[in-house]
Amino acid sequence: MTDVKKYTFKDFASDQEVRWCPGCDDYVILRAVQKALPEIGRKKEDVVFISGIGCSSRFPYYMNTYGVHSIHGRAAAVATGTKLANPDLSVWVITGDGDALAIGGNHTIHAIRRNVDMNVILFNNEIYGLTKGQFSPTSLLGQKTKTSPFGNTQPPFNPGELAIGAHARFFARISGNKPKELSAMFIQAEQFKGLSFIEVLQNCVIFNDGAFDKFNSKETRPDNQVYVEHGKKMIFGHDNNKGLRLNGLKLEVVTIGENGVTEDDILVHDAHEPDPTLHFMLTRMENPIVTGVIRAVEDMSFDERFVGQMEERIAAGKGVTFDSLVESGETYTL
Amino acid sequence: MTDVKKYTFKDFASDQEVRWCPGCDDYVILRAVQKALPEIGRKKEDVVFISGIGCSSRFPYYMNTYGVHSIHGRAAAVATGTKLANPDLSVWVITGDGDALAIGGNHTIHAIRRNVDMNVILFNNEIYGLTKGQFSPTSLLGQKTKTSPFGNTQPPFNPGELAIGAHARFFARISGNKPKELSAMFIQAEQFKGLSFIEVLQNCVIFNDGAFDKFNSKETRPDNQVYVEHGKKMIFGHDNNKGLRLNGLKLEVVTIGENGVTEDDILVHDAHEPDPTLHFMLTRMENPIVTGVIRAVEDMSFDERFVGQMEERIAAGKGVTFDSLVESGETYTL
Amino acid sequence: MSNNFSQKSSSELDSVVIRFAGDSGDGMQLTGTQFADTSALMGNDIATFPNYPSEIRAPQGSLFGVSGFQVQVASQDISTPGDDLDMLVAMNPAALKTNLPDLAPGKMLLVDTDAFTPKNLKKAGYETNPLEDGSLEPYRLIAAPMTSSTKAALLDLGMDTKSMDRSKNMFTLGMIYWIYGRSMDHTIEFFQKKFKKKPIVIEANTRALKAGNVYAENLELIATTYQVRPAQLKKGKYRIIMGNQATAWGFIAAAKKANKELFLGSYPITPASDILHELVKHPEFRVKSFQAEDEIAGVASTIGASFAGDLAITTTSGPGLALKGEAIGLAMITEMPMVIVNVQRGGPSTGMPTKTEQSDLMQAMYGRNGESPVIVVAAHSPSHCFDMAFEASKLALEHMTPVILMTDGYIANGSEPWLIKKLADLPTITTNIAKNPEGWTPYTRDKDSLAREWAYPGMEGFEHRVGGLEKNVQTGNVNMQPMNHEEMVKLRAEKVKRVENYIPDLEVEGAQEGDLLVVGWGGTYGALHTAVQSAFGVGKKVGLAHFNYINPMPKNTAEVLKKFKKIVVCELNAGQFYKILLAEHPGHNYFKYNKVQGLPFTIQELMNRFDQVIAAEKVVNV
Amino acid sequence: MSNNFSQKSSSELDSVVIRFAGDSGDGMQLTGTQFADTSALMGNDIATFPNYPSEIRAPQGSLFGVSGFQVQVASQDISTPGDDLDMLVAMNPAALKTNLPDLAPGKMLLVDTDAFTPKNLKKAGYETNPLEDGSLEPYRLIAAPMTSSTKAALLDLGMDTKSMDRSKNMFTLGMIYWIYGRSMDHTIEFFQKKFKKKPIVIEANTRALKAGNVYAENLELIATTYQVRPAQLKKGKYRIIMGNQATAWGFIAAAKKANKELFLGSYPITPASDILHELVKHPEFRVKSFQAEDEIAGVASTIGASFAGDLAITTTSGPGLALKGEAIGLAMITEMPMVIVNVQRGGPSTGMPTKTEQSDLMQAMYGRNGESPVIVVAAHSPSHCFDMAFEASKLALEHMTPVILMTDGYIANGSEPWLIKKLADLPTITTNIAKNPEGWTPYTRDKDSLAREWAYPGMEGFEHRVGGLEKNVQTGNVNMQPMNHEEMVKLRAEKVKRVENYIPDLEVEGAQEGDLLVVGWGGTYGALHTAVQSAFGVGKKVGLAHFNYINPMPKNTAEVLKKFKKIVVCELNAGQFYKILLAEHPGHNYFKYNKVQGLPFTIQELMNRFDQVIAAEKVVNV
Ligand SMILES: Cc1ncc(C[n+]2csc(CCOP(=O)(O)OP(=O)(O)O)c2C)c(N)n1
Ligand SMILES: Cc1ncc(C[n+]2csc(CCOP(=O)(O)OP(=O)(O)O)c2C)c(N)n1
Ligand code: SF4
Ligand code: SF4
Ligand SMILES: [Mg+2]
Ligand SMILES: [Mg+2]
Repeated sequence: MTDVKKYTFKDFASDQEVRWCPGCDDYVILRAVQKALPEIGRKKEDVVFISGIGCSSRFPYYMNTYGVHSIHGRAAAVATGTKLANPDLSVWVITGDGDALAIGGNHTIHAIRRNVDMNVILFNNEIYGLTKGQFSPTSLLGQKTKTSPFGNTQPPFNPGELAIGAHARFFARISGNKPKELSAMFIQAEQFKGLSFIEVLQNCVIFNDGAFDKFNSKETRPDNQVYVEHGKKMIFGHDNNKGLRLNGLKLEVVTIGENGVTEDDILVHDAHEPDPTLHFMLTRMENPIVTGVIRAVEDMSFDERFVGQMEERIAAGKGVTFDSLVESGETYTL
Repeated sequence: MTDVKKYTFKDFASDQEVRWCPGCDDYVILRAVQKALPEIGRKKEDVVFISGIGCSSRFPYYMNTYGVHSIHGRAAAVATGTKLANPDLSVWVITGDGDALAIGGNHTIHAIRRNVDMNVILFNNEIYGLTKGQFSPTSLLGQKTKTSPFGNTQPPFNPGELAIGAHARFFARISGNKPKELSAMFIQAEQFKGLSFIEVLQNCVIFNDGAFDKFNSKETRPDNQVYVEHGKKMIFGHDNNKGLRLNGLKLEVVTIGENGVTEDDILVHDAHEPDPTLHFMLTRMENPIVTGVIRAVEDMSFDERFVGQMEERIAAGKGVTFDSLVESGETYTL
Repeated sequence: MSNNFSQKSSSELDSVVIRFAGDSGDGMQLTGTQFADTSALMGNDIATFPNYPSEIRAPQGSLFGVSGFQVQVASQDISTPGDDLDMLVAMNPAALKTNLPDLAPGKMLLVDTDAFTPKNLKKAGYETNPLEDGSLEPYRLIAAPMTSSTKAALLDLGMDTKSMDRSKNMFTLGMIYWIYGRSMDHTIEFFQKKFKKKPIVIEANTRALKAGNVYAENLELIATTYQVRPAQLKKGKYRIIMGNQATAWGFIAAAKKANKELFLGSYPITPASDILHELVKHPEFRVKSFQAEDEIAGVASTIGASFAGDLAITTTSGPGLALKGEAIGLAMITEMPMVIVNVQRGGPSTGMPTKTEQSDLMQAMYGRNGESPVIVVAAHSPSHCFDMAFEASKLALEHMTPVILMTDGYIANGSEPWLIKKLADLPTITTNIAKNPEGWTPYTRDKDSLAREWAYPGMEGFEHRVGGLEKNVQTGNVNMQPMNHEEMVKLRAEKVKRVENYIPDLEVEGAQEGDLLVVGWGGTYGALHTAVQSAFGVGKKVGLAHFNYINPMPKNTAEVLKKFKKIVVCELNAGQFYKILLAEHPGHNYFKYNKVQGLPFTIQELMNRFDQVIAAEKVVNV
Repeated sequence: MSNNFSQKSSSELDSVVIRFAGDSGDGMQLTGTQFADTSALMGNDIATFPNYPSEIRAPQGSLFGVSGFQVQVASQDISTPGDDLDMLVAMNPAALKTNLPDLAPGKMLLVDTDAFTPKNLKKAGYETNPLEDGSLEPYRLIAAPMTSSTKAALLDLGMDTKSMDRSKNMFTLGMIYWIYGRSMDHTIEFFQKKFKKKPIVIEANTRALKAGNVYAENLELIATTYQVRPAQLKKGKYRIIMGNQATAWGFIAAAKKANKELFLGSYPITPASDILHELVKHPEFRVKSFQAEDEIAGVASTIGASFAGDLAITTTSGPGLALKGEAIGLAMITEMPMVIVNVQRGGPSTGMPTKTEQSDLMQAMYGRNGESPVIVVAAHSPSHCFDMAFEASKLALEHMTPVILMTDGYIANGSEPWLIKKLADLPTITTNIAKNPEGWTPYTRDKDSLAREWAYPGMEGFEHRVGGLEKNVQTGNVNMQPMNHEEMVKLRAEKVKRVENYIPDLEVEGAQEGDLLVVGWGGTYGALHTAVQSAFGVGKKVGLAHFNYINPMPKNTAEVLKKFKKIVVCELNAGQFYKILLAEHPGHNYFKYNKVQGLPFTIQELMNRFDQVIAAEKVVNV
């Protein structure tokens, strides 16, 4: 990682024409990734993007790195193999809410549990885009879609809660339409050792336009979204005077200067706290919704444990060869 | 459900010879289910046991009810179909830690999310029994098994945390060697509307004997396990003088009568609290481990929503027939 | 040919083939559908073929973003959307570039001149403007400024440009309606229904349609108008039906006839999703549509619903069928009645999701572990999907076994007139439901069909367990004895084999014996039928045996095969049914003809191949 | 025959077949293995066949809990554990009940009288005690109180009863060692190694063994002892190897030879788990064994590791292969080198997990959507698993394609002597790794093999993307053009087909032409070889063509087939390879012989079938 060229984002754009719908947030996220990569100090040939199937999963084709556009739902499992085979690589998983949470739900939670050192970007548009508009496991109860003409009867997952229930060490949620926030987030995720799980709230202009407007439009964002940062107070609002406070086991919104509330009452975000309870509560907040790195707790990664054990055995097995293996134990000569 | 015969547990035993290893907890759980069933007031023919593959999954063969011994990992999905097809049935899913959390992890979390009204009994022996002793997703880090001769490098799931992360409305954990507790638990689970997820700590005498001894043996249980009940204080200990207290966002063990602690300081268990935060914390306790019904929050079940919508449409579509369907919209006569 | 614009000649045609091509956003599917529907209402037979990209909204003007819709309207019975275009509609340079190779010189070409901007020309890779460089001279070019004319017509409605542009396809349609003497009434009615809540859209589209119509009438370039007389179709009430919709309705009908509720466990996948989209609309028929978390849960829930006593089905396409294989094995060994619909698409792997193919046949036959035969049937046209969905359900319920129904993207998305069926006129479905618990076991069988008696939860006295382990031939209890296993393997195979006693004989069209038997299955029927008819019509001894039943095959198969000197098996794959025939009916003089391009056969290429095979001296397989 | 107990006669045998049968807890697998190993050390050829129940520890004394281990030891080269038992060891009534049908009258029967208690007799379903009711008269019964004698021998060791009972199998073994003149040294050494940390267990087992030995010597019932002379095996260093272990080692060797690291992505399943169990032991060879959450993750991680440049493999059995189908399609279209091992078991569905079968062949060939050919090879004996694992790896890496290696429960769990191979003596494996980025694309191919050049992450200048959509034939970029698709489908098929240029010709054993060609594949080799040898030995014109390569088949296949008047395809399924042959090589006079009982062929039934086919006037398939 020493003599890495100075790249620009263009170095990471492949020669393939990008084929998303005009106005899709996917363009923003793609560009944010391409802008983040020159900052992470990895050689282009050491970076791998692995996706499943979905609109979002076309992503690897647009990156001038190594990449696999695999099959629906299996990206995390493919990526686990790539990382174990070569732990020196920077591995990125690109996936959608259907890909990662419907068909691929199991691989997602297992990758999180194992803490494979890779970055998983979940393009959550709360809909199946590529297949033209069926509800997904993050679609809202009652939502009308092509497969729920009378309203969805399946209550959704909350990706953050699910991830923390599966022992996520790093969980972040972020708007899909803020290029700079996104780039900064991707850099943080890459720098985190272990699995970084990033839920991007990605607007699908065709099948679920405005899904996040209630907290992510120009008008709603200030008062309905709090962007948390480690070590900083959880303050938000048009006038920067709202904040989150702990009241027993509940998080509540208070206004600084009202009812005797001062800035001191506002929680300071500790993304590094090993106990996930508060992070779990933050992922569950609905108004304001919480974005930013909610949890980032370093732990040994799976590949580290795996390779560590291998290195130990290699050390213990010095001098062992294939020939010594087949001659070990009981042999006899005729 | 009116004229249900008075059954005894024998009515629920099939004519098939039980084939588990002598000493396996599975026998205890089987008997506990057979003893619970006469109490639930359901006709034998309305009860269905559905399992995957594993030692535990042989269970349905031993029940004189309807049953499906399906394929590995798919029991929850099969059962979802059965319940939607006939919501009047009492549906039970029998599964193991491999079956439900390795290959079947996705169906498990989706069934929980949807809140299908059925009872899922997870036989968690922290090992693959039927295939002779490989580690499972609940095996401990470092555990030596047939596939981890140098120690398991995959940190385990905690089924309770995972279930709550997937929005479990009912989660219970219970010892596999306490027949009466088990029977009582199964009755509660059946009476709960929605998906009841019960993790049974099931000792496998052959491949993982003593896995739960540190909190579930005669000696350890009193001080290392707290059995919680809704509305009761979380008190435990040999001398019934220990209890759980909330300290900020942490649960701590205190001794009544020491350091000024009185019984009033001890938390009263509220399994019905919709906010899952405390339940989440309880599932995470390691010493004492928490058993009992940790969470039981009523919500509409998926089948209820599903059938409700269907009934609405039936009402709205009065008089609609196949013939009117095919003649609806654009037709023309030649 | 007179150039006088008010004195145009009109000529009569047997059929017309038009392809509408434009940007994904240009509404070509809708335009084509309107032309087809109007023609059907005027008594023509019709057949359609949508061909669209896998991108949702590909960037405007791009080559890969071109969406096409081909329709044939005819005064006789037709079975395909036609080989040779009479008219190509190209809404922009990209559409022209990708579709012109399919237009023969002398044929009509309709373009929107407004779309031939330098930017669009560049996106399509044109160095010079084909409207100006003479390259379109071989065609009967009708170049009209459709976008601007539409705008002019809508100017006073106060709409924004984007909204006005959306009506330009109706301007185009108006022109075509004039050229082919179609009435605008149906389409105007359609606007009125569809945009009930947006009167301005009704007005805009109606105006555009009429403006295009008038424009064409006045245009001196259009020298001739054409008429296609009504076809001599069977009298009765018709509707236009798409294959996937027909499939969905076939199941609804079957459930009613069997007195069962319908359960669908499915996961969306192109091109099968529309069956799910149709069935979710019909809870009023107690259709229980469950969108599962994946294909495995789709089929597993279907097994669960079948066990509970529903007519249970699952729908998918190739990659999804691969995932369902293990569970189909469970359904097979537990002898659970259910239907698995596989709407084939281009493979392998993700392949070409929006293109058609027939390459999942082997997978349907053998994509499971162990000896695991199931019934495999195939539908051969959009409306035949109805019949085969019904038949698949009937076979599943009457023979207590999973049935795989194969359709494909071509017939699933294609449409044709359907003589509406009444429930009362459909065959009965007789489920074999257990009645007497005395001595009953889950493996009590019908002597003839070997179907086991069905009992399900809620039925008192029939409590039983089924599962994936081998079972005792009498009791159904788990059993690992060697001879019992062999007996069960044979019994399960025999049960499927005996279905041949319950299905119709194979029919031969055209020559009943002679030089060449053309063999096909599934969605190629239209093309094979037309090609064989043509060859037979000119005196060739060519017959067609099209298989709706693949496993088991009809009982008279051997008899049919031996009546011809040569057999050519035509498939949109590399020769899968061909292999099955070689293994099941060895000893004939088989040839094969395969096309794996994501496209249906053309009549012409089939006829060429027939001649080639007839002329071949010995077996030369291509 | 003298009854004088010190003056027993000794006779020489060519081979001896013994079956050890007892409760799952009786240690029969260990006992049998010791007898086999000792015999191998004494120079015999050996072949073993464990046959155990699917329950972990079935209730003591139950019929379904009986575990068996059959071994043949011989003074010549043998290939099967034998048809006919010379001795049956029955440790309890259940073992007697289930195994006696396989023992011919006059043969030796060894039983533990202590186990014939009323309770055990009842569990086995005996109404009267067979030791007393005369029913065992036809056999040469040796009834010994093994449990109590063992206890007596260990009394002063201070062990509890349960622990003492655990040594009774060694008492039995001691007796058998005496009868067959085997040395006890090897087994005593084995105790010393295995129980290094438990001296009391060493002592107990050693005493029991010796006590049994002495008991037999003194027993007047044993009239004759037997000798089996060393076989004339090739000189060299041997070890006993089990099939699954050989498979694992074959991969380790291949990785070394290819200069690659070995990655295994797998999920446990009987009877394939032992490959995983073996490979997890060897991280010291940089073997990366990843136990995934399911079979799909197993194969998906394998694809990921292959993409990263490892020799990547995944291991499973039938139901797991079904789950892997979709992903194998991805590996196929992306032309990723990897090996999928399928250790077949009884199907369909969960079927008979601990029994052997060959019924996944069609699934291996066709269990994926679309046109998706991969290389399919099969191993034919325990030690041959080593060779074919190596060969499968070589083919995968040199031809850049997934390879499916078929073995089965019979050879996977069976064992035989293996002439140890040195790494240096194994064939080279030449990976085709990209060198020059200039103009390179992921679909740059070798002219002859059509294998694409491999480049993987970390290699500068070769950054590229692969995926499951159809791809341009030159660049590998996504492409949906009709002709490109057809070209790619043909190219992928041709690449696999051309493997025939790189594999050995089919060899024929026995008659090189004549009346009957016996055809087999996979684990039936031992039985087919022995049966054909016997038939050929008595002058019948019978040859054997055993296929290690199924797709593609060896180049000379057609030539071999046409040299015989009749062909009989023998398989442990309902006729899968038979169907493939009919389709790939039509026009021969094929017969088939199938057994689907979860058991291997016996020599005798094969020979009967050969005669029957030779005598048959016309094609009559059974
Ligand atoms: C095995 C399989 N099943 C189903 C599909 C069809 N399919 C492709 S993408 C997709 C869902 C896409 O939704 P999501 O993952 O949310 O991605 P998005 O398109 O919204 O970015 C589905 C159902 C498939 N390609 N393969
Ligand atoms: C598709 C498939 N994969 C793998 C297996 C093998 N298998 C059977 S049960 C099992 C795991 C059993 O573990 P668990 O679910 O914990 O049940 P237990 O035996 O411990 O009760 C495995 C891997 C199988 N039968 N089917
Ligand atoms: S369908 Fe939605 S998610 Fe897909 S490319 Fe279009 S806007 Fe984006
Ligand atoms: S292996 Fe373990 S879990 Fe399975 S039956 Fe035996 S003791 Fe029970
Ligand atoms: Mg999505
Ligand atoms: Mg377990």
